[in-house]
Parts: sequence; C-alpha cells; structure tokens
Amino acid sequence: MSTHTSDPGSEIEAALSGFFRDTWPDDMSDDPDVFRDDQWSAVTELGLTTIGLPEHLGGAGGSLSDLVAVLQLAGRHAVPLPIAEANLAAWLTSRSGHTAGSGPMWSTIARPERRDHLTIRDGLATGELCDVPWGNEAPQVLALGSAHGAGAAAGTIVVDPDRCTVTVREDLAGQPIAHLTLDDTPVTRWDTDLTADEFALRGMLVTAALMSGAMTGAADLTREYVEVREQFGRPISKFQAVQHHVVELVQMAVMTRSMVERVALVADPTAQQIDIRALKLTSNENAAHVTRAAHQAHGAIGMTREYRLHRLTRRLHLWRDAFGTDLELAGQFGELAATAPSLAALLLDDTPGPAGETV
Amino acid sequence: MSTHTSDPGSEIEAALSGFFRDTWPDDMSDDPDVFRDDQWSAVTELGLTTIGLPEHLGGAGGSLSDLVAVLQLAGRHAVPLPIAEANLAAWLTSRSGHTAGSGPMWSTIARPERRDHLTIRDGLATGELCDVPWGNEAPQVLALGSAHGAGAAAGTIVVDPDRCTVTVREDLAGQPIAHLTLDDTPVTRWDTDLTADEFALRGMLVTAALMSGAMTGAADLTREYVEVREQFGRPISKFQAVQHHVVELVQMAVMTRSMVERVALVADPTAQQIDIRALKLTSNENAAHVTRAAHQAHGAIGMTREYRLHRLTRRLHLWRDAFGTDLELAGQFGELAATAPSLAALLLDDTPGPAGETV
Amino acid sequence: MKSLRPTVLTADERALQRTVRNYLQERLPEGGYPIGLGISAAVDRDFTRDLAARGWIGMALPRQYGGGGRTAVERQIVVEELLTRGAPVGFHWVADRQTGPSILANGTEAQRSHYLPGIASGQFSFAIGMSEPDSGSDLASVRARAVPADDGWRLNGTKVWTSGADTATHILGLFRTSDERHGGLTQFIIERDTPGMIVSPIAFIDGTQHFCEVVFDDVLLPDSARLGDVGAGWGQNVGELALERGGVDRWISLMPVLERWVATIAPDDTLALTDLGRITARLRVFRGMSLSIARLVDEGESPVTEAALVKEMGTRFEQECIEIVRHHFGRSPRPDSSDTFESLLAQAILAGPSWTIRGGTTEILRSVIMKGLTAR
Amino acid sequence: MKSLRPTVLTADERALQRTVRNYLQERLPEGGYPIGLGISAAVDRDFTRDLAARGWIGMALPRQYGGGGRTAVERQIVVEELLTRGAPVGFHWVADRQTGPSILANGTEAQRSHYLPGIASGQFSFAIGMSEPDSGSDLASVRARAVPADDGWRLNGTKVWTSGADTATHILGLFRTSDERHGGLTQFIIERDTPGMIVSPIAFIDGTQHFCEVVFDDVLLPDSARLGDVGAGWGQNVGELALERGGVDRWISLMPVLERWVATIAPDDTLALTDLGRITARLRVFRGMSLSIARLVDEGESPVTEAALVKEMGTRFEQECIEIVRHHFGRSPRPDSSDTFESLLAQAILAGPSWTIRGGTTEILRSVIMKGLTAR
Repeated sequence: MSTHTSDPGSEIEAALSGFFRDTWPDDMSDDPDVFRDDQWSAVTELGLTTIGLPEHLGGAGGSLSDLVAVLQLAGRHAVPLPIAEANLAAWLTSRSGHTAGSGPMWSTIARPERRDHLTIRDGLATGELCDVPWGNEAPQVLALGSAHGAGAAAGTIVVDPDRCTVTVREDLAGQPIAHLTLDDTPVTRWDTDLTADEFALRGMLVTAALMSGAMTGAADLTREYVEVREQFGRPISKFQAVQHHVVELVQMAVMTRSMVERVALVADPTAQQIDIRALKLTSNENAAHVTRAAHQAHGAIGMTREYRLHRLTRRLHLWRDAFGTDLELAGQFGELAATAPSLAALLLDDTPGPAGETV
Repeated sequence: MSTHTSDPGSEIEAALSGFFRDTWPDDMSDDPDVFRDDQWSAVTELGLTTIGLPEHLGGAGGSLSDLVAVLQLAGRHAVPLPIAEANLAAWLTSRSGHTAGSGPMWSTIARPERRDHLTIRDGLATGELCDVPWGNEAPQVLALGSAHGAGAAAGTIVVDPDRCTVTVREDLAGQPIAHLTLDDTPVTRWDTDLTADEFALRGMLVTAALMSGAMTGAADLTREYVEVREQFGRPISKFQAVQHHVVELVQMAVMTRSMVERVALVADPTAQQIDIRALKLTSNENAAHVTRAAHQAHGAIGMTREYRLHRLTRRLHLWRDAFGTDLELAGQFGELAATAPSLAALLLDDTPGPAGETV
Repeated sequence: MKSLRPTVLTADERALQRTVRNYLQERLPEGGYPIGLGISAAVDRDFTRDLAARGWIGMALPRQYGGGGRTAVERQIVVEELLTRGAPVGFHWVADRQTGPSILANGTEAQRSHYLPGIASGQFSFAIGMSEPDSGSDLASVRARAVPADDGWRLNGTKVWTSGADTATHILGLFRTSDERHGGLTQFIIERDTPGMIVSPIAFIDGTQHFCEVVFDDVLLPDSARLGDVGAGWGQNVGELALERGGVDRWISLMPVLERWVATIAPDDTLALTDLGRITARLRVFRGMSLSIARLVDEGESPVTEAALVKEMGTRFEQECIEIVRHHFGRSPRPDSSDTFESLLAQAILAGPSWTIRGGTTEILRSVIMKGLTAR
Repeated sequence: MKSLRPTVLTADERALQRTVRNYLQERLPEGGYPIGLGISAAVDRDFTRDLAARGWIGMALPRQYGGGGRTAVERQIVVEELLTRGAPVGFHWVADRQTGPSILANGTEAQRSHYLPGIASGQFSFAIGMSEPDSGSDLASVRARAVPADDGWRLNGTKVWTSGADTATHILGLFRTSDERHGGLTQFIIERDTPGMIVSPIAFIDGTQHFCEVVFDDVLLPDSARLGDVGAGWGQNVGELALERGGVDRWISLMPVLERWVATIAPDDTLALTDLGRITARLRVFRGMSLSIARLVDEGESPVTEAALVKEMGTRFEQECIEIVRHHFGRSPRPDSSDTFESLLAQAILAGPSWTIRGGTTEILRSVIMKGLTAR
C-alpha cells in the first residue's frame, strides 16, 4: 500500500531545504535589487534548472515529483531567481529535440500573452514579446511560436535578447520583466510537436508548484506571527477570528500542496489535462484566500516592505495570472465538464480517457 | 433639515405593529395550514391591501412609505397571507383605470414567469399561468398580459380561477401557489399604459419591503437567541464567531431597510428605475447572507419546523426569486452601468435623468 | 498534522469502481428510485440488503464478523458511486460509516459478534443519540443520565436531532454516568423496542421527518448494553465524529443536483460554464484529498485534523454551490415538483444550512483544526 | 443604534454637486494629474490651495475659524466628487476629515483660532500618530510617553504607520501621561520642525513611502501643544476614529479603477456586465447609507456604530471588487505601466489588504458594532 502514499519528492526536499533556507533565509524582508550571479551559479550547479528532465537530454534527472518539490521550496522561500522559467525553457528545449543548456547558456521563456505577436520569414522575426520574465538577464529567450500568434507550425523560436530592443520593467512582485521588440531580428527555429496547450499545461503545473510553496510559506509565517504578536494582553492566536484566518491559510496550503503533488505523481500527460487545469484554477482561488487571510492576520506590519510577508503575497498575486487566469481556466474547465458524458465519472475516474471511458 | 431625515413610515409602523405582533406573535413556530378568513378580514378592514393607493381609486390612501412600512411588518412577522400580492393587484387595477376592490373582491397577481403563455381572442384566453401565489384563495387573478407573452398590447387580464383548471402546489415557504390552465376561458381585459417593466419595478419594491422585514426579523430573533443559548458555560453571544454572524445579520437588515425606505421616499418613477433594481439585487444578495448567518448562529434548532426561524428564512429564499433574480438584475444593471456616460454620476446623482444628465 | 500524501487508484480499485458503477446503473435506473442528498438519503431496506449481499456494507469490517475485510479506500469507492447517484442508503448509512467501526474498536467480543454481522448483512440500522436540547456543540454538557440499577442501568433523559431514529433498529446513546465533565460519559446501545424509549419525529425544515426526538423514561438496560468502559464515552464519541467527518459525503452530496444542472446548461451560456468549471475543479481537488485521507486510515493513522479540515471546507463549498445553481435555475424551485432537478434543488436550498452544523459546526471544526495544528 | 433614515439631496445640494463637478472637470483634466486611490491620494499643495480658495476644505468648520459653516452632507458631496476622480487630496485629507473637527471639539480657543484657519486655507497638513510597533488594534497599549518638564512636556517614543507624516506640517500624537490604561492617554499637536522629532518613511507594500515612522527623542513641547485635558486622549481618539470611519472613502476609493474598467467591457461580455451590475448596485446602496449617516451628524447625532457598520462592509466590498476587476483584466498588471488603468489596478491589488486594517480592522469594527448593538 505504501507505494501509493509514498511522498515522492520528500527525499529531494530533505536534501535541498537547507540550501534554500540558508540562501534565502526566513528573515529576508526584501529581495536583492539585482540578479545575484553567485546564487544563480549555485542554483544551476545543483541542477535545479533542469531537474525533472532526463540526463540524456542534458537534464539533471529526477522525476516530475522532484521538480515539484524543488519549486515548492522556491515558492516557500520566495526565491528571486528564474528557476521555474529556466526549467520550463529547458523542458521546451528538450521537447524541441535539443539538449537543454546548463551553466551560462540558460534560457527563460516567454509566457503566452494576448498582446504578443510574431511573424517569421527567412529566419527573421518581427513582432513583440511582452512581459518576458527575467528577459533582461537570460542569455536566451524561448518562445513557442504557436503561443504567440506566429502560426501553429512555427515551432520553438530562440531569441537572443541582445539583438532585440529591450525595455525592462517590474512585475507585481518587483521582479524584472522585459518587453522585447523584434524587427527583422535573426532568430533560430526548432521544430517541435508540442502544442500551445501542452506547453500551457506544463506552465500551469510549474506555476502551481511555486504557488503551493508560497502558500505554505504564508501559512507558516502567519502561524508564527500570531503566537508572538500580543494585543489586549494576550497572543492574537487566542482570538477566534484570528484562528479562523490561520485555519483558512492551512486549508488552502494543504489543499494546493496535496493537488500539485498528486498531479506530479500521475505524470501521465493524457491524464493531466483535467487535473492540471483543476490544479491551477484551484491554486489561483486559494491564493486569493491566502493573501487576504495572511494580511488580515498580520495587520499593518504585513503591509510594509520591512516585513517579509509581501515577498510571498506579491508573488502569489503575480502567479495567479501566469499560464491561465481564473476566468480562462474556469471557462475551459466548464466546457470540459459540460461535454463530459458523466460529471460524476469526470470527478471520480483517476485517468478518464476520451469520451469519459474508464481506462 | 428634518424634512430630509424624517422617518416617513414610522407613524403607520407605530400604529400597526401591535396588530401584527398580536395576530402573528413572535413565538409562532409554524404557519396555519389554511388561509385564515378572520385574519384576512382584519387585514382588508385595516386597508392593508390597498394602502398606498389614493382613496379616489378605491385605495386606503397613504404614501409609498406607508406601504413599505406595512410590508416590512408583514415580512417581519412572516405573515402567511397575500397582503403584498393583493396590494400589487390593487395597484395594477388602478393603473388600468379601475377601482381597486376591497373586502371579498380582492385579487392576487400572476408574477412574470418564463414558462407562462397566454393568447387571447374574442375575450377567450388560452394558456398557462404558473406558480400564481394564493391563486387558489383569490376570487380573481390579475395578469399584465405583456408580462406573460400575451403581446404588448394585451392590457390587464382578469382571470376567474373558478373557470380555469387549477392545480394547487406549495412554494418554498409552504404557501399555496396555483397552476392555472386556461382553455378558451372567458376573461376580462382592461386597457392599461403600464409596461411590463414598470410592473416588475413595482413588484421589486414590494418584494424588497417584505424581505427587509424578514431580514430584520431574522436579525432580531438571532440576537435574542444567542443571548439565551448557552454552550461551554456561557451565552454563545460571547464567542467572536457568533458575534460576527450577528453583526452580519444587522448589517444586512439595516442596509436593506435603509434602501427600501429611501426608494419609497423618492417616489418618483423616473428616478426609481435605477434605485429599485439596485434595491432588489442587493436585497437578494443580502438575503443569502442572512439565511446563512442566522441558521449558522442558531445551529440545529433552527433547522426544525418547531422553531420559528424557518418561517423567515424560507420566505427569504422564495422572495429572492420573485420579480427579478440575481442574474437577471445584475445583467440589467450591468448594461445600465456600462452605457451610462459616467459611472460616478450614476452612483452619485440622486435623480439621474436620461443620458446621465442631472435634473 | 499529517501531510496529505498524493495517491492514485490501483488497477484493482479501478476494477471495483467499474463493478459498482455497472451494478448501480442497472439496480438504480433513472426515475426508478427516490434520490436523496447525502445524509438525507431515502431508506430502502431492499436496496440495503442487495448491497449487503454484494459485500458492500461493512466492507472495512473484519471477515470474522461478517465484514468484507477490505480497505477504507475500497469503501470510499463504493460510497462515491452510491452518493453521486443519491442512492437510498439511509437504512445502513450511519452503521456503515461510524457505528460499525466504533463497535469494532470499543465493543466486547460478544458485542462484536452480535452487532457487526447484523450491520454487514444490512439487518441492523443505527442512529446516534448525542445532542440534547441544551447540548449541541458543547457535547460534554450532556445531561441524559444512566444510573446503576439491578445489575444494569436505568436511563432517563432526552436526545434530540437524532437522524434516522424513526427507522433505526438500534440507538447508540451517550449518557452521563457521573458528574465529571468528560470522564463522566458512557455509551449504550439501545434496541428499538426497549420499553420506555419513545421516538418522535421532529419536522425538519424541508418537511421531512427523519430528525427525531428520543425520550428515555426509566429505560432499563443490562450491563451488556454498555459500549466500552464506564466513563469512556467521550473519547469514543470523538473517534466516531472523526469517522463522520472524514468521508466524501461532505463534498459529494450535491452531485445529483449538479449532474442535473449540467444537463440544462446551454452551450453558449458562458456564465454558467464558468461557474460549472469552478465547481468541478474544486470537487476534483477535494476528491484527491479524501482519497489521501482514506489511505492514511488504511495505514493505521487517525487523521482527525485532516478530516475536520476537509469537512469544514467541503460543507461550506456545497453551500456555495447551491447558491450558484439556484442563480442559474432562475426561479423559485418547488419542493413538490415532479421534476427531479427542481425538487432536489428546493430540498438542497432548505436543508443546505444544516450541512455546516451536523457532524460539527464550522466553528467547532475550526477549533478542532487549530488544536490539531498546535499539537503538532 | 440609530436607524439610517432615508434622505435625498436638496436642490441646493444638487447645485453644489454640479458646481464641484464642473470645476473638477476643468481643474483635473484626464492625464493632467496623478490619480490616487482614496487614502493613497497624491499630495498637491497647489490643488489643495485651489480647493481652499473655493471654500471646499474645512467646509463644516464654523465661519469664525475660517471654515465654511456648511453641513456634513455638503462636505460629503465635495468629497465624493474628489474621490471618484482620485484627486490629489493627500495634503489636506486627514486635517479636513478628522483633525479639524477634533480640534474644534477639543481645542482651546487659542488652538482653534490658530489651527482651524490654517486647515481651512490649505496651509496646514496633519498626520495622526497613533499606532506603535506593539500597539495596533489595541491602542490603549500605547507606550510613547509624555512627562511634565519645564512648564511643558517631554515626549519620547515611536509611532509607526503614520500616513502622510512625510509631508504633514503637524502631527497629532497620542501619548501616555500615566499608567492608567485608558485614562492615562493624552493628545499633543507637534509641529513638523520641532527638534527631536524624526520622520522616516517606511516603504509600503506598493513601494510608496507615505507610511512613516515618527521617532520622538526628548521632544520638548509647551503645555499649549496639548489638545484636550490630560487623560482625555483616549476618548478624543475614539471620536476621531468615528470620523475616519464614517466617510464615503470607505467604499468609493476604487472608483477611478472601476470607471476605467467599465470602459474596457465589450457589449457582449455577459460575465463582466453581470459583475459590473452587482458592484454598481451595491455601491449605490452604500451611497444612500453614507448620506443618511451624514444627515445624522448634521442633526447633532454621533453615529459611531453606524459608521463602523458601513466601514466594515465597505472596505471588504472594495476588496471583493478588486478581485473581480483583476479577473476581467486577464493578466498580471504592472505597477509601472503607462496605462493608468493597469497601474491603478496593480496598486489596488497590492494596497487593497490595508483597507480592512486601517481605521480599525474588520475584527475591531465588528466588536465596535456589537458593543453599539448591546448598548441600545
């Protein structure tokens, strides 16, 4: 029986939690203003940007559960580095028949964006990629053409930011995002059978893992704070209203974690379609509860940059809109549910095949 | 200054609250199984079924604020009689150029219903009127034809239930509703310039007044109960979570009451378009909070018919869907807001005229 | 708190799921049975007997007592299929979910040998006599009293809100045997025909009569009717409540309504589809959590906090779902409608508030969770 | 609790509304001023002076002190027009809303004659020094201390989360003058350049710096700086909080975001229109309540419970609105965007959680309401 309830990412979590805690300690209240090369080297040397990819494709090996465990740690410690983005880009590379780079030749990815557009002719690309995370720091930006209006057969586009006009901005969490303008810019094109949908699903899983970690972080932080903070002569944890905030935080964190780990465990792409969308949608909604409850339990101190809560909640805000917003996902999932032969089977079947048939 | 903050229904409220309290006392736990003729006579003799209508039209006189005050009392005491329906029918009668009947010749009204249909030829009507409140007790049923698919020019249709096939059912609150089938049934037709929309607006106001009363009743009842009920050695009102339920109940009741009285005060049909829709939509949403909070604060006892809370909450459930459901109203109000020249002016102008112009 | 480790169904478990599903599809044809929502399931002794014949009652009880000797996950699989159909499980529901396991854990050998086969065969139906007029969330304030008498016990007092007592063959009651707040409570099993026990239905808000008052007027019991040690009732009761809370019935009972709602949604109704998506996604996530809890039980854990955590969210979520569905229904549903969707929705609207009260109120559950967290 | 009796605007009041609206349309052309959300309004001394010149600051203060001698309702009308535009009212906001009335009620004649004209003319800007690092919701635990010294007072301690202290000309601070929990608190007015007072911005979650720490290091004040009696500070502070809570700013501050959102809604976007309808209807109802509260003030009532009741709902509702708007925005908004809607939405997302904290947390307000109810 224990095969079904093993905790698959637990080994790597145990091995790496010290690294994360030491490098981004719990008492960090603000992010460093710059991309820390030393930290990034440590991250890449540990193989975190390619974990979950087979070694023969240049990956660090390990399972999807291992990747999820790493990203939960990254979320838990609000790591101000593009671990998830680089890992996603490495996966895209491998799914495009290439070997994922490691060391200095890492890539970030361009998320699907309504405002993006790209046209490619004779190896020259023209268009825009908006809000590319860490697009100013990455040596390479990968974009799945079909996700950016470049036509379904466009494959994976490899962009060198140095050849683009780059405007750097800040996202909601204060992390750098780059606006890339391409104007007959030479790009490399890789063939891939990956659909925009498959890419988005991987993006959802990766983002939900980060969110799960950040929710756990916010729950832990709040539980600590309410024991220490006193008002009216006793720790605020003694107030029923504060307890309700704490309970909600734990519920949201436990729920998100349990689902993201469940999805990683199944690891079967045909089965993940449903569970990953459910995961991201639920994570988005749970994150809304978490930010509200954590801030409310913290009071004024949580609204300052001097205190570390904002590092978690600002990232949660950001990730809610990455790879699937609530309305998009709810609409998609709703159509899926409405066209399923049986709603009960959709919920209860572990691996629902086409037409609701149980495999 | 006091002219603006007078409490216009307060006199009639003071005059009648004793009658309501004595006839439908607070410790009534269930409704009588039958329509009580003696109670109905008392109600009609007091003029409650025609209050708010001018005397020269057969009404009992009084203002819209007086009508609202009476209906709030009816809601507060969960009166198991069609006071609101009869009053609405009397208004429809007067708006059709006829004199509102009193005494035994009262009418009830058919609410607009998607499933209804009526065709009329040579004074003979064929079709169906569904879920007509108290349609089995009323000597007459009035329907505004345009609200039941009988064509915009159909006027007010006067139906004699004795000439229809009548099936009696129970609504959510356990009150009788009749399904009327007409098959070449002789009906009377009155001309009226009333539109289906104007009729619905009046219906919304009347229903919201009932809801306001029921919310006040649920809030009062809960406040009493939490002081008396003890758990863990003290009144449950001492628990922060229970206090939050009480606060929410009071908020919802105060809010609904303040809005329904505000609408009654303005009494200008062109101004009411906006406020009445806002009132009914908000009342619906508030009622949802009230039923949840009141039941949660009461615990198991509130779920029994032996205790009187259900008389209020079941009616609230029912009234939420009468004359405008949440989705209908929200959609309508949304279009209104989206097409207004200024959202701020829509909110802030007391009597916004056409095209947002301030009168 | 235990982490809710991820798990999936094995091939054998999926096979069981198919078997149950196919059986119920035949046994319960649409329109051929009274549909109930979770705990409000109809009582149908024939159906109970048919399930028992297939080994689907008392599944997790040991074989030596007539049980199936199967896992908590296997039981959950059966229960899921039953509840999503609103099957008439009312007769055996309480016994299968909580009284059986409780008697197994706390009963004497004689009690096990007598009651458990009766439960597993679908002959015995239990109701739980816990709450009293002045003792709801604060169970320790129970006042119904059992005093020693003639080698046995004499019971006096009143239990209320005892669901299913009208059709139960046995009542499992909690009685005060001393004044010690928690240590003064003891459980007794009372057979239905015992002189002095009077069961009277209390009309529930939806008009049904399964909610009962049970009066004990000098009821005499032999000592063999006592379940567990004198003074052990509180702990046993808490254990039962955990069983009551952990199940899928806390988020799945609205399925008969949801299935019928889905069938009414127009393909271009973005609003309804969006709402449906939100609901379904969350239910799917709850399902994963319930499965993880069942696995913990099968590993010998006692996931009390986890069960409370899911029950608290699940019941609140079901209430939100009712709100959403009624919005889209668009008119006031009639409880007496011949349209199943309409009448079920009306029932759900009326009974829904009880879901965050029964089996521990939202407030009590949050304090159970909080205690579980700080105990870590 | 007073009932919130219905009221409508008089013809004169509607005329004032038109005048203000027309003026602001010219004075604040779209794109020509920094838009702020409620309490986060920008500081613009020129704008403040222009409003003062029109008599729209300190409106409800008596004429003899430079005020307008007008009603609370009239002040609300002006404030509504300002806030719906996100006007840069930051410089005078606190003084106009609460410090002015408080000095009028509690000050000496000399204080009234000095401060009130300064406020009404837009010269003086106040910030409130209440909270301390260990004293947030529990204000009575204030530890910053004032001790008698040289015919005056010596102040030591630290105030935090003092909004606008960086640009204020005066701080109104609450200090401990004895150990009595409530009776040991006294208020002082401290001018900005007073030696020993150090104002340091604390970075707010959205990156702005209006949230300040104010350190008092042996600050010496004459006794004339004391506002009200020694030991009367608690009561005065409670009175101010009521003023802080009653205003329309507790439900209207999101209007600049909502106005811009509406402009983006496609005519066939049922989902967005439905959400917009819900929001607008409720705002319209809140407006009626705020108007009734202002009328009560004009009648000499002190609607403390009513103000708390509306503030508690209003601020929670504003947070719900942010959730809704961000759903429809459909991507993560950038705080540094050149698109006003996008940057305002980003600000609202980040700052929104503070709305149910400032001016009394949800939890504190509920207990204020509860007390008000039982006092009836």
